[in-house]
Amino acid sequence: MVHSAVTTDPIDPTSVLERVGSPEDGATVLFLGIVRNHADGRSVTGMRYDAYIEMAEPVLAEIAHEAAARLGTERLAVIHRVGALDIGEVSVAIAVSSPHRAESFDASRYVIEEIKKRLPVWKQEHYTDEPARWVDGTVPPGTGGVRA
Amino acid sequence: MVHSAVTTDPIDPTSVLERVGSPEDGATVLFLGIVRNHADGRSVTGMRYDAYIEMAEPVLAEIAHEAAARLGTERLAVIHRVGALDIGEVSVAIAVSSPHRAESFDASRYVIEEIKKRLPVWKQEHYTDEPARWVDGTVPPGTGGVRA
Amino acid sequence: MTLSVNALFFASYRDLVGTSHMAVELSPGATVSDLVAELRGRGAPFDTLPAEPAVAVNRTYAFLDEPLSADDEVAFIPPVAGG
Amino acid sequence: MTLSVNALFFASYRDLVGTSHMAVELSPGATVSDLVAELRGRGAPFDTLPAEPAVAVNRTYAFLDEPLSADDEVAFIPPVAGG
Repeated sequence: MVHSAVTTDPIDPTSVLERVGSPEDGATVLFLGIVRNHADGRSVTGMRYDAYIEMAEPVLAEIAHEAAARLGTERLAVIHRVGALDIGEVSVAIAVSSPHRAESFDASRYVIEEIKKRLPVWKQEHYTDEPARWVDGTVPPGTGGVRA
Repeated sequence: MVHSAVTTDPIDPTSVLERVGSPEDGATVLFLGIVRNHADGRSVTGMRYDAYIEMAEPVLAEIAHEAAARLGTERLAVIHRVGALDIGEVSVAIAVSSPHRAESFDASRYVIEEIKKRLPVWKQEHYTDEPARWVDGTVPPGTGGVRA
Repeated sequence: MTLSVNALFFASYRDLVGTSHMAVELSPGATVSDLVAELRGRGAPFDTLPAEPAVAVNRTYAFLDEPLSADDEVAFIPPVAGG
Repeated sequence: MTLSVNALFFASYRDLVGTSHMAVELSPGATVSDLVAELRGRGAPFDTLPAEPAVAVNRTYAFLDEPLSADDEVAFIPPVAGG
Protein backbone atom coordinates (compact mmCIF):
# COMPACT_ATOMS: atom_id res chain seq x y z
CA MET A 1 0.00 0.00 0.00
CA VAL A 2 1.36 3.40 -0.97
CA HIS A 3 2.16 5.44 2.14
CA SER A 4 2.82 9.17 2.38
CA ALA A 5 2.96 11.55 5.33
CA VAL A 6 4.11 14.99 6.41
CA THR A 7 5.20 14.96 10.02
CA THR A 8 6.84 17.01 12.74
CA ASP A 9 8.27 13.85 14.35
CA PRO A 10 11.84 12.67 13.70
CA ILE A 11 12.00 10.14 10.83
CA ASP A 12 13.29 6.64 11.53
CA PRO A 13 14.76 5.29 8.23
CA THR A 14 14.40 1.66 9.31
CA SER A 15 10.68 1.99 9.92
CA VAL A 16 10.22 3.59 6.48
CA LEU A 17 12.19 0.74 4.92
CA GLU A 18 9.95 -1.77 6.69
CA ARG A 19 6.89 -0.37 4.91
CA VAL A 20 8.08 -1.82 1.57
CA GLY A 21 9.29 -5.21 0.36
CA SER A 22 7.50 -8.35 -0.75
CA PRO A 23 8.57 -11.91 -1.65
CA GLU A 24 8.20 -10.82 -5.30
CA ASP A 25 10.73 -8.02 -4.97
CA GLY A 26 14.42 -8.29 -5.83
CA ALA A 27 15.32 -4.64 -5.20
CA THR A 28 14.75 -1.99 -2.56
CA VAL A 29 15.96 1.60 -2.72
CA LEU A 30 15.92 3.97 0.27
CA PHE A 31 16.65 7.65 -0.28
CA LEU A 32 17.27 10.00 2.64
CA GLY A 33 17.44 13.77 2.38
CA ILE A 34 19.47 15.13 5.26
CA VAL A 35 20.17 18.60 6.63
CA ARG A 36 23.77 19.40 5.76
CA ASN A 37 26.13 21.89 7.37
CA HIS A 38 26.81 24.02 4.31
CA ALA A 39 25.06 25.69 1.37
CA ASP A 40 26.50 27.95 -1.31
CA GLY A 41 29.71 28.26 0.66
CA ARG A 42 27.97 29.30 3.88
CA SER A 43 28.16 27.41 7.14
CA VAL A 44 24.65 26.24 8.11
CA THR A 45 23.66 25.55 11.73
CA GLY A 46 20.13 24.22 11.15
CA MET A 47 17.08 24.37 8.94
CA ARG A 48 13.46 25.29 9.55
CA TYR A 49 10.91 23.60 7.25
CA ASP A 50 7.53 25.31 6.83
CA ALA A 51 4.65 23.69 4.97
CA TYR A 52 1.18 24.51 3.72
CA ILE A 53 0.25 21.36 5.51
CA GLU A 54 -3.36 21.03 4.30
CA MET A 55 -2.07 21.07 0.72
CA ALA A 56 1.31 19.36 1.21
CA GLU A 57 -0.32 16.14 2.39
CA PRO A 58 -2.49 15.60 -0.71
CA VAL A 59 0.30 16.77 -3.07
CA LEU A 60 2.74 14.30 -1.49
CA ALA A 61 0.13 11.54 -1.79
CA GLU A 62 -0.36 12.42 -5.46
CA ILE A 63 3.40 12.30 -6.12
CA ALA A 64 3.61 8.94 -4.33
CA HIS A 65 0.81 7.47 -6.43
CA GLU A 66 2.32 8.76 -9.67
CA ALA A 67 5.64 7.16 -8.69
CA ALA A 68 3.92 3.88 -7.79
CA ALA A 69 2.35 3.83 -11.24
CA ARG A 70 5.86 4.11 -12.75
CA LEU A 71 7.18 1.55 -10.28
CA GLY A 72 4.50 -0.98 -11.10
CA THR A 73 4.03 -1.88 -7.42
CA GLU A 74 2.24 -0.24 -4.48
CA ARG A 75 5.34 -0.72 -2.35
CA LEU A 76 6.36 2.88 -1.90
CA ALA A 77 6.56 5.01 1.25
CA VAL A 78 7.53 8.66 1.57
CA ILE A 79 7.70 10.79 4.70
CA HIS A 80 8.57 14.49 4.75
CA ARG A 81 9.42 16.22 7.99
CA VAL A 82 8.64 19.83 8.89
CA GLY A 83 9.67 22.07 11.78
CA ALA A 84 13.14 22.85 13.12
CA LEU A 85 15.82 20.33 12.12
CA ASP A 86 19.43 20.04 13.22
CA ILE A 87 22.38 19.15 10.98
CA GLY A 88 22.31 15.42 10.20
CA GLU A 89 18.57 15.03 10.73
CA VAL A 90 16.49 13.36 8.02
CA SER A 91 14.15 15.79 6.21
CA VAL A 92 12.70 13.26 3.77
CA ALA A 93 12.78 9.46 3.45
CA ILE A 94 11.64 7.54 0.39
CA ALA A 95 11.53 3.72 0.32
CA VAL A 96 10.48 1.67 -2.70
CA SER A 97 10.71 -1.97 -3.74
CA SER A 98 10.07 -3.81 -6.99
CA PRO A 99 10.89 -7.08 -8.74
CA HIS A 100 13.76 -5.44 -10.70
CA ARG A 101 16.12 -2.65 -9.68
CA ALA A 102 15.64 -0.15 -12.52
CA GLU A 103 12.05 0.58 -11.48
CA SER A 104 13.01 1.17 -7.84
CA PHE A 105 15.81 3.58 -8.73
CA ASP A 106 13.52 5.41 -11.16
CA ALA A 107 10.59 5.75 -8.75
CA SER A 108 12.80 6.89 -5.90
CA ARG A 109 14.35 9.58 -8.06
CA TYR A 110 10.92 10.61 -9.37
CA VAL A 111 9.56 11.21 -5.86
CA ILE A 112 12.43 13.43 -4.73
CA GLU A 113 12.50 15.44 -7.99
CA GLU A 114 8.74 16.05 -7.86
CA ILE A 115 8.90 17.02 -4.18
CA LYS A 116 11.40 19.70 -5.11
CA LYS A 117 9.23 20.89 -7.97
CA ARG A 118 5.82 21.08 -6.39
CA LEU A 119 5.49 20.20 -2.72
CA PRO A 120 4.36 23.38 -0.90
CA VAL A 121 7.22 23.31 1.60
CA TRP A 122 9.83 25.98 2.26
CA LYS A 123 13.04 25.96 4.18
CA GLN A 124 14.88 28.63 6.06
CA GLU A 125 18.61 28.19 6.56
CA HIS A 126 20.14 29.35 9.81
CA TYR A 127 23.79 30.45 9.88
CA THR A 128 26.42 31.08 12.50
CA ASP A 129 26.91 34.78 11.87
CA GLU A 130 24.25 36.16 9.56
CA PRO A 131 20.42 36.34 9.52
CA ALA A 132 18.39 33.28 8.52
CA ARG A 133 17.44 33.12 4.83
CA TRP A 134 14.63 31.39 2.92
CA VAL A 135 16.21 28.98 0.43
CA ASP A 136 15.66 29.83 -3.24
CA GLY A 137 13.07 27.52 -4.70
CA THR A 138 11.10 26.52 -7.76
CA VAL A 139 7.82 27.84 -9.13
CA PRO A 140 5.55 24.78 -9.32
CA PRO A 141 4.08 23.85 -12.72
CA GLY A 142 0.48 24.96 -13.24
CA THR A 143 0.73 28.33 -11.54
CA GLY A 144 2.72 31.58 -11.48
CA GLY A 145 1.10 33.22 -14.51
CA VAL A 146 -1.94 32.80 -16.74
CA ARG A 147 -3.10 29.56 -18.32
CA ALA A 148 -1.31 29.01 -21.65
CA MET B 1 36.32 5.39 4.50
CA VAL B 2 35.28 3.14 1.62
CA HIS B 3 34.14 -0.22 2.96
CA SER B 4 33.61 -3.46 1.03
CA ALA B 5 33.15 -7.05 2.14
CA VAL B 6 32.02 -10.46 0.99
CA THR B 7 30.41 -12.35 3.84
CA THR B 8 28.48 -15.49 4.71
CA ASP B 9 26.68 -13.66 7.56
CA PRO B 10 23.20 -12.16 7.16
CA ILE B 11 23.36 -8.49 6.15
CA ASP B 12 21.82 -5.88 8.45
CA PRO B 13 20.79 -2.91 6.25
CA THR B 14 20.83 -0.47 9.18
CA SER B 15 24.43 -1.23 10.04
CA VAL B 16 25.45 -0.71 6.39
CA LEU B 17 23.61 2.62 6.38
CA GLU B 18 25.44 3.66 9.53
CA ARG B 19 28.80 3.32 7.74
CA VAL B 20 28.05 6.39 5.63
CA GLY B 21 26.88 9.95 6.30
CA SER B 22 28.66 13.10 7.38
CA PRO B 23 27.59 16.61 8.41
CA GLU B 24 28.53 17.68 4.87
CA ASP B 25 26.10 15.26 3.23
CA GLY B 26 22.57 16.13 2.14
CA ALA B 27 21.74 12.78 0.52
CA THR B 28 22.03 9.09 1.34
CA VAL B 29 21.02 6.22 -0.94
CA LEU B 30 20.72 2.61 0.25
CA PHE B 31 20.25 -0.15 -2.33
CA LEU B 32 19.32 -3.68 -1.30
CA GLY B 33 19.37 -6.69 -3.60
CA ILE B 34 16.99 -9.30 -2.25
CA VAL B 35 16.26 -12.93 -3.12
CA ARG B 36 12.85 -12.96 -4.81
CA ASN B 37 10.40 -15.81 -5.17
CA HIS B 38 10.26 -15.90 -8.96
CA ALA B 39 12.51 -15.78 -12.03
CA ASP B 40 11.59 -16.14 -15.70
CA GLY B 41 8.12 -17.33 -14.72
CA ARG B 42 9.43 -20.04 -12.38
CA SER B 43 8.68 -20.24 -8.70
CA VAL B 44 11.95 -19.95 -6.74
CA THR B 45 12.38 -21.38 -3.24
CA GLY B 46 15.89 -20.09 -2.50
CA MET B 47 19.25 -19.13 -3.93
CA ARG B 48 22.77 -20.37 -3.41
CA TYR B 49 25.54 -17.85 -4.02
CA ASP B 50 29.03 -19.17 -4.80
CA ALA B 51 32.07 -16.93 -5.02
CA TYR B 52 35.72 -17.09 -6.01
CA ILE B 53 36.23 -15.45 -2.67
CA GLU B 54 39.97 -14.66 -2.96
CA MET B 55 39.22 -12.70 -6.14
CA ALA B 56 35.72 -11.40 -5.29
CA GLU B 57 37.02 -9.41 -2.33
CA PRO B 58 39.58 -7.36 -4.28
CA VAL B 59 37.23 -6.94 -7.26
CA LEU B 60 34.48 -5.63 -4.96
CA ALA B 61 36.96 -3.27 -3.32
CA GLU B 62 38.02 -2.04 -6.76
CA ILE B 63 34.40 -1.40 -7.78
CA ALA B 64 33.79 0.44 -4.49
CA HIS B 65 36.79 2.70 -5.02
CA GLU B 66 35.82 3.46 -8.61
CA ALA B 67 32.33 4.40 -7.41
CA ALA B 68 33.75 6.57 -4.62
CA ALA B 69 35.79 8.45 -7.22
CA ARG B 70 32.54 9.19 -9.11
CA LEU B 71 30.77 10.04 -5.87
CA GLY B 72 33.45 12.46 -4.79
CA THR B 73 33.34 11.20 -1.19
CA GLU B 74 34.75 8.15 0.60
CA ARG B 75 31.36 7.52 2.18
CA LEU B 76 30.45 4.30 0.43
CA ALA B 77 29.89 0.81 1.83
CA VAL B 78 29.04 -2.39 -0.05
CA ILE B 79 28.52 -5.87 1.35
CA HIS B 80 27.81 -8.95 -0.75
CA ARG B 81 26.58 -12.12 0.85
CA VAL B 82 27.38 -15.67 -0.26
CA GLY B 83 26.05 -19.09 0.75
CA ALA B 84 22.46 -20.33 0.94
CA LEU B 85 19.85 -17.54 1.09
CA ASP B 86 16.10 -17.76 1.63
CA ILE B 87 13.47 -15.65 -0.15
CA GLY B 88 13.49 -12.11 1.24
CA GLU B 89 17.09 -12.24 2.44
CA VAL B 90 19.46 -9.45 1.41
CA SER B 91 22.15 -10.59 -1.06
CA VAL B 92 23.82 -7.21 -1.49
CA ALA B 93 23.62 -3.86 0.31
CA ILE B 94 25.12 -0.62 -1.00
CA ALA B 95 25.05 2.60 1.04
CA VAL B 96 26.44 5.92 -0.16
CA SER B 97 26.20 9.53 0.93
CA SER B 98 27.23 12.83 -0.64
CA PRO B 99 26.53 16.56 -0.42
CA HIS B 100 24.05 16.38 -3.34
CA ARG B 101 21.67 13.59 -4.37
CA ALA B 102 22.68 13.05 -8.00
CA GLU B 103 26.10 11.71 -7.03
CA SER B 104 24.66 9.25 -4.49
CA PHE B 105 22.12 7.83 -6.95
CA ASP B 106 24.80 7.54 -9.62
CA ALA B 107 27.37 5.82 -7.40
CA SER B 108 24.83 3.39 -5.99
CA ARG B 109 23.73 2.40 -9.47
CA TYR B 110 27.35 2.10 -10.63
CA VAL B 111 28.22 -0.37 -7.87
CA ILE B 112 25.31 -2.72 -8.56
CA GLU B 113 25.81 -2.62 -12.35
CA GLU B 114 29.54 -3.35 -12.03
CA ILE B 115 28.89 -6.17 -9.55
CA LYS B 116 26.67 -7.80 -12.14
CA LYS B 117 29.29 -7.34 -14.87
CA ARG B 118 32.44 -8.50 -13.15
CA LEU B 119 32.20 -9.79 -9.58
CA PRO B 120 33.20 -13.47 -9.65
CA VAL B 121 30.01 -14.67 -7.97
CA TRP B 122 27.46 -17.16 -9.27
CA LYS B 123 23.99 -18.04 -8.13
CA GLN B 124 22.03 -21.22 -8.31
CA GLU B 125 18.26 -20.99 -8.21
CA HIS B 126 16.31 -23.66 -6.38
CA TYR B 127 12.76 -24.47 -7.45
CA THR B 128 9.78 -26.30 -6.02
CA ASP B 129 9.57 -29.04 -8.63
CA GLU B 130 12.61 -29.04 -10.91
CA PRO B 131 16.38 -29.33 -10.49
CA ALA B 132 18.41 -26.32 -9.34
CA ARG B 133 19.87 -24.22 -12.14
CA TRP B 134 22.85 -21.83 -12.38
CA VAL B 135 21.55 -18.41 -13.34
CA ASP B 136 22.66 -17.13 -16.76
CA GLY B 137 25.34 -14.51 -16.34
CA THR B 138 27.67 -12.08 -18.04
CA VAL B 139 31.19 -12.59 -19.41
CA PRO B 140 33.32 -10.01 -17.56
CA PRO B 141 35.22 -7.43 -19.63
CA GLY B 142 38.91 -8.24 -20.17
CA THR B 143 38.55 -11.99 -20.61
CA GLY B 144 36.74 -14.65 -22.64
CA GLY B 145 38.85 -14.42 -25.80
CA VAL B 146 42.15 -13.01 -26.96
CA ARG B 147 43.39 -9.49 -26.35
CA ALA B 148 42.04 -7.12 -29.06
CA MET C 1 -22.76 42.50 -2.62
CA THR C 2 -19.12 41.37 -2.31
CA LEU C 3 -17.15 38.16 -2.45
CA SER C 4 -15.05 37.28 0.57
CA VAL C 5 -11.98 35.05 0.15
CA ASN C 6 -9.36 33.90 2.62
CA ALA C 7 -5.80 34.79 1.55
CA LEU C 8 -2.93 32.73 3.02
CA PHE C 9 0.74 33.75 3.08
CA PHE C 10 3.62 31.33 3.59
CA ALA C 11 7.34 31.54 4.30
CA SER C 12 8.94 34.64 2.74
CA TYR C 13 5.51 36.04 1.76
CA ARG C 14 4.29 35.72 5.34
CA ASP C 15 7.43 37.58 6.46
CA LEU C 16 6.76 40.29 3.83
CA VAL C 17 3.14 40.98 4.71
CA GLY C 18 3.48 40.23 8.42
CA THR C 19 0.49 37.89 8.64
CA SER C 20 -0.31 34.29 7.75
CA HIS C 21 -3.90 34.87 6.61
CA MET C 22 -6.53 37.55 6.07
CA ALA C 23 -10.04 37.89 4.69
CA VAL C 24 -10.28 40.02 1.53
CA GLU C 25 -13.48 41.45 0.00
CA LEU C 26 -13.63 41.37 -3.81
CA SER C 27 -16.25 42.21 -6.42
CA PRO C 28 -18.36 39.32 -7.75
CA GLY C 29 -16.67 37.67 -10.73
CA ALA C 30 -13.19 38.48 -9.42
CA THR C 31 -10.22 36.31 -10.41
CA VAL C 32 -6.91 35.62 -8.68
CA SER C 33 -5.46 38.58 -10.62
CA ASP C 34 -8.06 40.87 -9.08
CA LEU C 35 -7.13 39.65 -5.61
CA VAL C 36 -3.44 40.32 -6.28
CA ALA C 37 -4.24 43.81 -7.64
CA GLU C 38 -6.49 44.58 -4.67
CA LEU C 39 -3.76 43.64 -2.21
CA ARG C 40 -0.89 45.36 -4.02
CA GLY C 41 -3.09 48.46 -4.35
CA ARG C 42 -3.14 48.77 -0.56
CA GLY C 43 0.51 49.84 -0.60
CA ALA C 44 3.14 48.76 1.94
CA PRO C 45 3.72 46.01 2.87
CA PHE C 46 1.38 44.38 0.32
CA ASP C 47 3.01 46.05 -2.69
CA THR C 48 6.09 43.91 -2.05
CA LEU C 49 4.14 40.83 -3.17
CA PRO C 50 4.97 39.85 -6.76
CA ALA C 51 2.55 41.00 -9.48
CA GLU C 52 2.31 37.42 -10.81
CA PRO C 53 2.72 35.13 -7.81
CA ALA C 54 2.26 31.39 -7.81
CA VAL C 55 -1.01 30.58 -6.04
CA ALA C 56 -3.17 27.67 -4.99
CA VAL C 57 -6.94 27.99 -4.90
CA ASN C 58 -8.56 25.59 -2.47
CA ARG C 59 -5.27 23.66 -2.21
CA THR C 60 -4.75 23.19 -5.96
CA TYR C 61 -2.22 25.19 -7.97
CA ALA C 62 -4.00 27.74 -10.16
CA PHE C 63 -3.26 30.41 -12.73
CA LEU C 64 -4.01 34.11 -12.28
CA ASP C 65 -7.11 34.00 -14.46
CA GLU C 66 -8.80 31.48 -12.17
CA PRO C 67 -12.23 32.83 -11.13
CA LEU C 68 -12.91 32.97 -7.39
CA SER C 69 -16.00 32.02 -5.39
CA ALA C 70 -17.13 32.99 -1.90
CA ASP C 71 -14.96 31.53 0.88
CA ASP C 72 -12.24 30.30 -1.49
CA GLU C 73 -8.86 29.72 0.15
CA VAL C 74 -6.20 31.46 -1.95
CA ALA C 75 -2.63 30.68 -0.91
CA PHE C 76 0.30 32.82 -2.06
CA ILE C 77 3.02 30.26 -2.78
CA PRO C 78 6.68 31.40 -2.77
CA PRO C 79 8.98 29.23 -4.92
CA VAL C 80 8.90 25.84 -3.15
CA ALA C 81 11.98 24.21 -1.62
CA GLY C 82 11.10 20.89 -0.03
CA GLY C 83 13.24 17.80 0.18
CA MET D 1 61.11 -29.71 -17.53
CA THR D 2 57.45 -28.79 -17.19
CA LEU D 3 55.36 -25.94 -15.86
CA SER D 4 52.80 -26.78 -13.19
CA VAL D 5 49.73 -24.52 -12.77
CA ASN D 6 46.73 -24.80 -10.48
CA ALA D 7 43.41 -24.82 -12.38
CA LEU D 8 40.28 -23.77 -10.46
CA PHE D 9 36.68 -24.49 -11.48
CA PHE D 10 33.64 -22.62 -10.18
CA ALA D 11 29.87 -23.00 -10.24
CA SER D 12 28.67 -24.71 -13.45
CA TYR D 13 32.26 -25.50 -14.55
CA ARG D 14 32.92 -27.23 -11.23
CA ASP D 15 29.75 -29.25 -11.77
CA LEU D 16 30.90 -30.11 -15.32
CA VAL D 17 34.38 -31.33 -14.45
CA GLY D 18 33.49 -32.72 -11.02
CA THR D 19 36.30 -31.00 -9.13
CA SER D 20 37.05 -27.53 -7.78
CA HIS D 21 40.78 -27.56 -8.53
CA MET D 22 43.59 -29.61 -10.05
CA ALA D 23 47.28 -29.29 -10.86
CA VAL D 24 48.07 -29.37 -14.59
CA GLU D 25 51.52 -29.84 -16.16
CA LEU D 26 52.22 -27.74 -19.26
CA SER D 27 55.23 -27.12 -21.50
CA PRO D 28 57.37 -24.09 -20.71
CA GLY D 29 56.04 -21.00 -22.51
CA ALA D 30 52.47 -22.25 -22.37
CA THR D 31 49.57 -19.77 -22.45
CA VAL D 32 46.02 -19.99 -21.11
CA SER D 33 45.01 -21.34 -24.54
CA ASP D 34 47.46 -24.22 -24.14
CA LEU D 35 45.98 -25.06 -20.74
CA VAL D 36 42.45 -25.09 -22.19
CA ALA D 37 43.59 -27.29 -25.10
CA GLU D 38 45.43 -29.67 -22.74
CA LEU D 39 42.32 -30.11 -20.58
CA ARG D 40 39.82 -30.42 -23.43
CA GLY D 41 42.18 -32.95 -25.09
CA ARG D 42 41.69 -35.26 -22.13
CA GLY D 43 38.14 -36.00 -23.27
CA ALA D 44 35.12 -36.35 -20.98
CA PRO D 45 34.31 -34.52 -18.80
CA PHE D 46 36.91 -31.86 -19.68
CA ASP D 47 35.81 -31.57 -23.31
CA THR D 48 32.58 -30.00 -22.06
CA LEU D 49 34.53 -26.89 -21.00
CA PRO D 50 34.21 -24.08 -23.57
CA ALA D 51 37.04 -23.65 -26.09
CA GLU D 52 37.30 -19.95 -25.21
CA PRO D 53 36.37 -19.65 -21.54
CA ALA D 54 36.63 -16.53 -19.42
CA VAL D 55 39.58 -16.96 -17.05
CA ALA D 56 41.43 -15.18 -14.29
CA VAL D 57 45.18 -15.65 -13.83
CA ASN D 58 46.30 -15.02 -10.27
CA ARG D 59 42.92 -13.39 -9.49
CA THR D 60 42.93 -10.95 -12.40
CA TYR D 61 40.82 -11.41 -15.53
CA ALA D 62 43.01 -12.45 -18.46
CA PHE D 63 42.77 -13.25 -22.16
CA LEU D 64 43.59 -16.62 -23.68
CA ASP D 65 46.97 -15.47 -24.99
CA GLU D 66 48.20 -14.68 -21.45
CA PRO D 67 51.53 -16.53 -20.84
CA LEU D 68 51.65 -18.72 -17.73
CA SER D 69 54.37 -19.15 -15.11
CA ALA D 70 55.03 -21.89 -12.59
CA ASP D 71 52.41 -22.10 -9.82
CA ASP D 72 50.02 -19.68 -11.50
CA GLU D 73 46.41 -19.94 -10.34
CA VAL D 74 44.16 -20.15 -13.39
CA ALA D 75 40.45 -19.91 -12.64
CA PHE D 76 37.81 -20.94 -15.17
CA ILE D 77 35.10 -18.28 -14.76
CA PRO D 78 31.54 -19.09 -15.91
CA PRO D 79 29.48 -16.00 -16.84
CA VAL D 80 29.15 -14.13 -13.53
CA ALA D 81 25.81 -13.47 -11.81
CA GLY D 82 26.31 -11.60 -8.56
CA GLY D 83 24.02 -9.02 -7.01
